[in-house]
Amino acid sequence: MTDPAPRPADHAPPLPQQMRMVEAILFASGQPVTLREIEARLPPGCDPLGAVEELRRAYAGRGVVLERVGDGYAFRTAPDLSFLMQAETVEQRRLSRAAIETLAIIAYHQPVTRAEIEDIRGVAVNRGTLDQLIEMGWVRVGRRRMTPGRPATFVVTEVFLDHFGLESARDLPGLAELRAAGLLDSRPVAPGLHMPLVPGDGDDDIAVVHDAFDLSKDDRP
Amino acid sequence: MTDPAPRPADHAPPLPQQMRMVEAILFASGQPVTLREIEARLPPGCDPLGAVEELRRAYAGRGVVLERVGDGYAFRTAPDLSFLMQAETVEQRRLSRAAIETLAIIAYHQPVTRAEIEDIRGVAVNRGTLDQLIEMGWVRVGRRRMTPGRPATFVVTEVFLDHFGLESARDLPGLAELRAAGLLDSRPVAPGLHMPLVPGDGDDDIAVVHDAFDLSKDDRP
Amino acid sequence: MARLPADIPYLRPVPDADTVARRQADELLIVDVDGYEGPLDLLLTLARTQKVDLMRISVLELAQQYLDFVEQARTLRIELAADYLVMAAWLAFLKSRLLLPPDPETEGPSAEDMAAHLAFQLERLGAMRQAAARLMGCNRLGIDRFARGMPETVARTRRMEWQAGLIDLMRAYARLRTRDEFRPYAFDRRDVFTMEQALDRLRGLVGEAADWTDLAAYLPDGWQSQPGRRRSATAATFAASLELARQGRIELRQTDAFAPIRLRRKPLDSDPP
Repeated sequence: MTDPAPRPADHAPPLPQQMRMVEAILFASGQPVTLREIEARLPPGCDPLGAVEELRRAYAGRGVVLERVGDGYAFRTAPDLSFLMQAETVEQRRLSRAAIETLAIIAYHQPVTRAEIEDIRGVAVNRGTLDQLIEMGWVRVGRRRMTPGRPATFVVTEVFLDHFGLESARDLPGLAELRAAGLLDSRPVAPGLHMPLVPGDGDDDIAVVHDAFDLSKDDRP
Repeated sequence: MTDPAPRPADHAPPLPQQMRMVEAILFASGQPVTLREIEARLPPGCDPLGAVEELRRAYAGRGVVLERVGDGYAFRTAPDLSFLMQAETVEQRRLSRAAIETLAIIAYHQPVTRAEIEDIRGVAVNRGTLDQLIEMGWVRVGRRRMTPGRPATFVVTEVFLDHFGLESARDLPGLAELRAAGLLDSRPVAPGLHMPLVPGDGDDDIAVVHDAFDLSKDDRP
Repeated sequence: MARLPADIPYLRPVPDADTVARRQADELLIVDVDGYEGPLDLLLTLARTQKVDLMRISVLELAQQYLDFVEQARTLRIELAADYLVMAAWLAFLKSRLLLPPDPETEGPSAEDMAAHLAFQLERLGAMRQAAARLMGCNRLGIDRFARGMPETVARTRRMEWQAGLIDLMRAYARLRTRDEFRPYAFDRRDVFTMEQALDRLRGLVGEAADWTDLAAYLPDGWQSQPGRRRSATAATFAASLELARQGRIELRQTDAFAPIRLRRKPLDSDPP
């Protein structure tokens, strides 16, 4: 630009319009834009620095701020709102059969040792199953049993009671009530019809092992 | 946890702060964000619709405006400033005349079956034309029509609305006049009235011939 | 590629000059015919030359225009796609119906209805063309309006929420505590030989039994040594032999209580007495 420079005010759009232009340019640009670039894109006679500074003031304290980045300018999320740039997706999963059975035993028999849980379930309790329940906050380690080996016991937590809408673990319905509620719809097989059984517990063992593997994997976020 | 839920207003941030948050969320996204998504990211008890609408008013007439797109919202530069945006202008994929007409018919007549599109255009719809529109994300398959053969219908998407700057399909230009003139009526055509449409369903040979016609001329803007 | 000017939609007359020019002109003509997107498009172009509202178009005149077009193409040895010819036939039919006094015997829509519908179709196609143009004239993203150039990525974290209800818990416990009370009914089919199996087997074998044979000889392999399997196979084979005897295919004989049961096929007429 040679002198005598054209008098800007004569031809240039008014400042609010210049601010609109700068706003749009900075918004749409894929990288910070320098004053020189802004000037090249604005109509002749504009005042890029004045428009940028005015715009910067207008955005002060808002959700988006106009920042100086290197020798350019760019819009950025206000630093205090960066937590909004995280989205949490909640994934709902059903508990494995091993986990829910273990949980049920702890709830009904607490405090209960691992050996006792295994005795009731009839299969080994995988460490991962208990870990999962503890990590979920539904089960915690209670006092050690005063027996040889001083084994740890497990109890359910307040979080558990909260989730299941119970005041205390004593509120869990007993077997008789379960039967009355139709949850134990057992029709004992008439003795005469009883056929020799193929022992089926082996399957259960395998199932438990699989569950445990799944859980140990899936727990990682 | 049943009654009484905590009163949202007690804990939610004040409206200007909610507006800042919505502003940050929408500014950060290249695509429209739905109210539901906004709500999921705001602290509990906020009023996303109120904040969005307030924000929209605040941005009216600025260089960047808050647009409503279907169920979502997005910031876009004001259309009158497009002349500043040569640097950002995206090379648009050239659409054939057949594709543009098919798109318009889907937009104005949706949900519309392929047979209906062919009836309006008087030529077979090339499979590639629909595929292209679907691939661009402007058209998707809607519900099947509950008529013999249960034909698929086609509808336009939110990406379409966003691209053409429409709040909803009701805002298509000239829609009201077309409807008033009865030109959008889907009138079941009596067999004898119908003028001949040679190519049948999926008649690829003929479709290819038509496509060749399209290409010979429509690639020019 | 030039479409024909809207007000002269006919094929261009071929200059009777040298052959090269003629060939070039011919090629141009072919291109021009191809320039129409089907017969309806051609009709719409022809209709526009009438310079009246499409709903008040003279369909009779339009039909004639179209037929002239097709005739001209034919004299220029231009091959028209089949659908152009089908349309020509239909329009010729429509034209004749429009010209003749209505025949009260004729079923179906009247010629006027057909003409009105054609006019409607042309108007609708024209309207959609216009709508398409207006649509493309909207403020388009990436041309007139622009999205944020530096979108910020939203960090997604996944949180697992475990679902389990009180019912699940109680069911699980009930299942464990009553496991010894009942077992699912399981029927072991491995060691059971059914009567159907025995019948199938016996039918195939008795044809050979012209002489009295011990039933025990018909037990299948693998079912003879183990007592349980032998019992099942014997019972099934015996029941099957009763069925075949009832059908008159075999005869049974037992000389004494607990004596072996023997069978033979029913003697045929051809057998020696």
